[in-house]
Amino acid sequence: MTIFLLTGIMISTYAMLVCQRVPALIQNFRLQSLFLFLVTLDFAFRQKEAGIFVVAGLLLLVKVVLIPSFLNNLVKKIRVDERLGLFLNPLLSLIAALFLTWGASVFCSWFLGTSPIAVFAAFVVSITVVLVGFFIMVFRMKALTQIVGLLVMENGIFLLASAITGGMPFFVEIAIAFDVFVCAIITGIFMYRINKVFTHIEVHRLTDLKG
Amino acid sequence: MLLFWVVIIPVLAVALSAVLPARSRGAANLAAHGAVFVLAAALACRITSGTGVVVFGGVLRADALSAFFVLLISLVNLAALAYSRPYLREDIRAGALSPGQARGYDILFNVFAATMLVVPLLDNLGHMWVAVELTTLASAFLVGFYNTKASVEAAWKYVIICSVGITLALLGTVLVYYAVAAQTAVKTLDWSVIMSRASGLNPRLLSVAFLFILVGYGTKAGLAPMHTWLPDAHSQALTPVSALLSGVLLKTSLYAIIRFAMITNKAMGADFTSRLFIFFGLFSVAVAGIFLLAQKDFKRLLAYSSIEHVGIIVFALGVGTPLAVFGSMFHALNHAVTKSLVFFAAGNAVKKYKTHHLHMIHGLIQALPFTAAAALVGLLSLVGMPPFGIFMSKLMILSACFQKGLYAPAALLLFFLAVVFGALMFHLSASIFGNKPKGIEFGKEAWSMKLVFVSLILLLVLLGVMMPTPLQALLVSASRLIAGEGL
Amino acid sequence: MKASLLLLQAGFAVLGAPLVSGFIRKVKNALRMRRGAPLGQPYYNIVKCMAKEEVVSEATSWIFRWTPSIVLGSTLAALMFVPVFSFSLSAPGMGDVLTLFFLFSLGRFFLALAGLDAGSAFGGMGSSREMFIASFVEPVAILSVAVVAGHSASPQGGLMACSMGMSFSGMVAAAALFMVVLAETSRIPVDNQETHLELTMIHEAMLLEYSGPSLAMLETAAHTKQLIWFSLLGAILWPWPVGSSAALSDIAAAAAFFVLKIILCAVIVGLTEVSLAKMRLFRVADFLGLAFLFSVLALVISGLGY
Amino acid sequence: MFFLSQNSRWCFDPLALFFLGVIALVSLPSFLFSAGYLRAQFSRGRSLLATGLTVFFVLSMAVVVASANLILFLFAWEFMSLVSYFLVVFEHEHEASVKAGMIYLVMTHVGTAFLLAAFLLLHAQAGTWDFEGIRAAAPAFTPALKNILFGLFLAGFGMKAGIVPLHIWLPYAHPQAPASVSSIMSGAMIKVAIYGLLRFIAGMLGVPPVWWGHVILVAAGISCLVGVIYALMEHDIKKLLAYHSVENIGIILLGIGAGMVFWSWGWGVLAAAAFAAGLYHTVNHAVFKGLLFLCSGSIQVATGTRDIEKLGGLIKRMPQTAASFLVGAMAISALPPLSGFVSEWLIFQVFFAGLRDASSGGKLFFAGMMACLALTSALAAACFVKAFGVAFLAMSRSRAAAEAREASLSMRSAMIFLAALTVALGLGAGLVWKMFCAVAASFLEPPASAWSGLFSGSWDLIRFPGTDACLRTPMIMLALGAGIAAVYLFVRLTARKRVMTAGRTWDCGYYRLDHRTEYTATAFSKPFRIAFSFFLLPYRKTEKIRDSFYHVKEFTYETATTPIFKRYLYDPMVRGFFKLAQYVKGFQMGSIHWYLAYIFVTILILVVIFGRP
Repeated sequence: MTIFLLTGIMISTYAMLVCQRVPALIQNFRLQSLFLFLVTLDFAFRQKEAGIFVVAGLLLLVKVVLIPSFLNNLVKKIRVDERLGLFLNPLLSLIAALFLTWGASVFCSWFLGTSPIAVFAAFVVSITVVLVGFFIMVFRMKALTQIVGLLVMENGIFLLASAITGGMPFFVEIAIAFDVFVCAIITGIFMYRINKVFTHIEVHRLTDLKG
Repeated sequence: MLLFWVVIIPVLAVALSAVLPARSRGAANLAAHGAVFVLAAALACRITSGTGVVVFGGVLRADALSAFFVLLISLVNLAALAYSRPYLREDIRAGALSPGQARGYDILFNVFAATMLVVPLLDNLGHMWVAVELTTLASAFLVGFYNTKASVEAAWKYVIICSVGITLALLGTVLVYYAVAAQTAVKTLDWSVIMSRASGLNPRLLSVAFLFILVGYGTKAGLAPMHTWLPDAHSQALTPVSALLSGVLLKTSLYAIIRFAMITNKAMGADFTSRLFIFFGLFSVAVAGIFLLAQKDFKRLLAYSSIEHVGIIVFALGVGTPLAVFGSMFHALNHAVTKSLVFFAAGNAVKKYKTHHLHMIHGLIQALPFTAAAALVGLLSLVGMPPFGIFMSKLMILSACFQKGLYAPAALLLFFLAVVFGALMFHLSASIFGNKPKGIEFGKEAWSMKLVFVSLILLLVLLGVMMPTPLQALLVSASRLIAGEGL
Repeated sequence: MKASLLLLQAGFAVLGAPLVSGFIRKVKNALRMRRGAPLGQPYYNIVKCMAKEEVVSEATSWIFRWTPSIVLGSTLAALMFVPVFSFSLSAPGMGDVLTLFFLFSLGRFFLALAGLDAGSAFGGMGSSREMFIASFVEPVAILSVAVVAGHSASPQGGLMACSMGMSFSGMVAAAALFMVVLAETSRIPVDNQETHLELTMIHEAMLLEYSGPSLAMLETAAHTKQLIWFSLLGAILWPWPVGSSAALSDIAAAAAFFVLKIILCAVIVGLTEVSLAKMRLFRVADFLGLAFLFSVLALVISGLGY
Repeated sequence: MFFLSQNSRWCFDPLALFFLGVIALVSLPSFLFSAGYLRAQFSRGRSLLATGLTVFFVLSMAVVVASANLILFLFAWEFMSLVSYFLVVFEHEHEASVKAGMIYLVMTHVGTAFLLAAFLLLHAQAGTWDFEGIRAAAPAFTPALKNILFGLFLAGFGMKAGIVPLHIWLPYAHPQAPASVSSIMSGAMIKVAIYGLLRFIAGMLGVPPVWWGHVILVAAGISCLVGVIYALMEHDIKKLLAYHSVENIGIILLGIGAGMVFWSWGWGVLAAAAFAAGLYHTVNHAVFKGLLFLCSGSIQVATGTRDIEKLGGLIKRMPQTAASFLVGAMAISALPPLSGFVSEWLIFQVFFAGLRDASSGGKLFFAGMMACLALTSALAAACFVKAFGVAFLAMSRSRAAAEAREASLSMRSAMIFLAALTVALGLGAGLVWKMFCAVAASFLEPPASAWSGLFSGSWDLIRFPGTDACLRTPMIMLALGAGIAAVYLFVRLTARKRVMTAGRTWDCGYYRLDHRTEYTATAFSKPFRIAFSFFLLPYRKTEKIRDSFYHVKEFTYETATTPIFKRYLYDPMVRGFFKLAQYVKGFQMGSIHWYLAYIFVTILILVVIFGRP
């Protein structure tokens, strides 16, 4: 069952790399968070702990509902053009993603050589998601992509935590989720400010602080 | 009980500053932070004389190391607050700042101070991670306070780069958590628990986890190649805030690195971490030295000098002998005091000359004699001239390095420090001395600002000439925690 | 007894010095097949000047008026350190040849200042060139005398005792010293005594402003200095009258032999003056460089034991 | 463990007392001088500040000399450099003094970095910060360690003393400080560096290998010549004196270097004599250099300028300053019977002893050194004839020089005190030499019996042990006085009707001379510029502005020498650093994408290096 959900996450991650418009990116992020919610639910049923259910519910609320809608109406308010501004065209991005996945699997083989396939797969997927998050932040022009990249990395680490260790201590999870939410809100506010001051949100044109 | 109040008072201060009118808000803030400083000192005395550990409700825990950092943070908070009162009053009178913005500043300042105070006291590594993330978010608004192009850009870069760094740190924390869970079947992130079981952990997994921690929290601490956000953020922020950023915020993330280093050292011996620390320390001092030579902006110059001093502290941690760790803690204190003094002086100068550029700022000693004197004292202390503290801590670190036989790193460090000395003297002696430009007329600072300068200078000279015994006891017990017996 | 002998020796030297210059001029004129001025011409000049009135420029200061006495006084003091008749009579432990050289440089220092004092271009040019030449002379002189004294390894008074016996390194050092003597006593290859042409005169340029008794004093000083240099050169070349006893007979023999040595030196100097032409000022540096090489050569030879 | 409270050890052995005496000798008269000098130049408040800083400066030097603990030494040493920096930058209105101050502090700090490395090495090997402990542990040091320590000490103290390749800051820093301060800096601060050399290299590292002495001698020889040649070309009087400090430090080190060589050859008595000669010249230089700087200060107060090309004829307006400057000039040019002559005579005796007794290779080396010292003292005499002649004699070249007034009483008394001291040090040579032999013997510590032969003279006689040549300066003074008196009386008696009439300087008979035809300093030093052109690389530009082909309206002549060390050694190094900085600055180009890429690459490399199984 988990393998099926893990492939779901991988698909949504690769989709994020390919999309060229802002709403598409947010939609893919919402899809990825949904799959992540399902994986967490699956773990919760297997380990029968109340805490994980609450964490899954919180994840659903924060990452599937609140943050994407906040980002969407923010984008509508800024009325900036929808193109993402790619440094690497989608094809090259995909090739890079494959390379990142290979890297993640080599990294995981160093540590989890002997463990069962499910845990190994989860480890590889989570590291790949983190690397793709990093990739999006580095190779896209818009400010929004950097926020989404950050959130994708959070998702990756959340998956890593719940996959290989069965979830972090309860309060820590709650604190992290709350913190991610606050981080998204504040970066959103700054993106709004950039648009007000610079009338665009192309981050690669923000280069007057040099040397 | 002490710990509870140390954390709660700043939160109360946040609430108060949201409510009180301008006049009484200043006094309330000063009282709050003064109280926090006194409590921190009491905590330190309790720990050095008493049991060595103070715990509150399973969440807060303070040993010698965290007590020292709390003391350091509360000291610089107090100084920054005392300075920001007259600094903002001038801005308000000049119309650059509306009273509403001043209230916003006070709220944000207190939130920032609260989050920083809580970091050293949290026992759980996950909570510590959240607290460090909150410090970034709280200070982001302070960096981007003036709504100009440069400050918004600096704030954006600050938030994004630090969040990426901290996410990597979270990855490292999760790996540590996994190592603990896999080895000892105890699913906990409490530092004290992990520390007691640290010897059995899988060394290779821990080393990779420490790499993520070092790069993650290192981004926040301003270690080179991850330091790129630091000059932008510190030069665009408000002066008291950049003093806080340089003086203390870098050291809170250093505190996190030290916590993880203690676990790794216990698990697999100190050699792995010391090689990394020495490399990153020397690389930071080198990068800072070279960049200092090519600087044209007063505050960026001081930002790069912070990178250099963080490099020295990390280098000293790398040397690892009890004397070196004592020297690095002492250096952290000296640097915090010196850097806030120089930033305050720089703030006055930049406001007086209405420019950041060093070419336009000359003859400061004729325009603002008192600020120029403070800037000169700060500068000479930064480069390690005798009567001030940094000369002593630099001496300790270098002699520890020589005693351990690390001649090449010590020689490299001496060379880079000479480059830094040349760069700083080259830029600042031209701006402090000389004739002032015609447009600038002779100015006087508010007496409260003068009080802040004088107290910081006295503290510096005190630390340079003799070491107060309670502070020595605190530092000795902190270094015993990290590097074991021997001092 | 010794002090009186010393004073006698000094008096004899000062009186005899102008005669040596006259004799050299006589030798040169003889070589040029001319009769030339009488032998006592320098005495006539001095007596003439003593009687004349002295004109002093108002631009000058007390240095100008006191330099003649200082120069002549220092030269007389220098007489103490030179073994005129015999070694026993030299100054009882007051100093050695080094002190002699430095006394000369004291005289030269004040003469150069006096040259500058009058404020005319001639004086300035003379002082500048005099100090230029002096700075190249001093290393050669000191080194050659050191080589000679070092070779003789006589325990008595270090640099004071000139060599006890003839030695090849002494000869080479004497050659170097001879070139120094030419430079110091302003002879032809370095400086021309007889002319007042501003391009060639060095020592004369400094005396240009003087007249009357001051000029007489400076002339006497020049003659005495020349005699001292000749006696030093003679002591190194023919160091024979070794007798250090103060018996009258020894001193008389030494005195006679001393006069012979001075005449020999005068003839050699006369010969070189006639056969050489005056060098350009900056060639003098190479000339004295050659002298320096000779003294280093002497050192190497004395190092090898000859 | 590290702080001054636990580390203040003091030692007052003969070497320390000697240097304390030197510091006192220079600073007391300059305090007296500064009373008048500062009030004439600055406002009340600033002169108080200057005096306060000078007091701190002298105190820190005294602490450096008297300390017996590495940390105290380092603390006082840096404090001395810091306070002297403030004094150099005192008149910070002039851009030049800020630049000079910066160069001075940076170079001093680099020197101190060498010292710091050496002290930490000593502490690591000997385990203690105290001098006794280190001296006890010194025999156990390996030769390689001793050589490293020697290199570090030579670099560190050489930078402060101004040995040639490291002397760049001296001609910048000394002239910018107020005159009373630059007399202390030249007189005492440089000697503290010599004290450091003696205390650590000679005092602590035990019997040195031969090549140490040779290295010091070669460096000293070069310093002598370079210092005096550059001084000849200078016509700013304080820069000229600063270059002479470089030269005299060279002469002092000649004595010390020869002492080190003899010590390594085992000739204990001669080594002590050589060290004593070096110490003697240290005192002499301190006194007459202090005097000369004070005179330059009084000139600056009277005429407002330091350029001797604009002075002239000051001897008529400022007789006492001129007289004391003359005494200082005579002493530095080693003219009998003054102090400079005695110490150079002693150093000549040292070289003569070396020349006579050394092996053939040693003979040549000492002959070279002797020739170098002789050339240096002759060039120094030429330089001071130029300085005194152009500044004080003949007609004044500017209105400021024409209307100069004599310095105030306090300034004059300080100058006359130092002049008298110079003469006393010359005449009382025997007594003073006895003291310095004792000081030299104290820190060489060979068996006491060897010292009986060291001093065998009486109060007025110096008998040099090696060559037992002797020198009686009072007798020389007597002979000189007698000679001059005899001549004066003789002329006074014979030319009874001696008539002195004032006339005009000889002007070839056709127009009245004024100051424009006088010989200037540049003209005076022209032969030397041509003779040493291989080293000075002189630059010359002449320009004729003509009315017509035949009528030249105006002729401009400009000449300058190229500062070799600055242009070919220091400037390229500094420019290289700034070029590197400009290049590296490109890495912070402002784009956030690159910054994130830096972080990603760092973590990637680290994981690949350390993560592999």
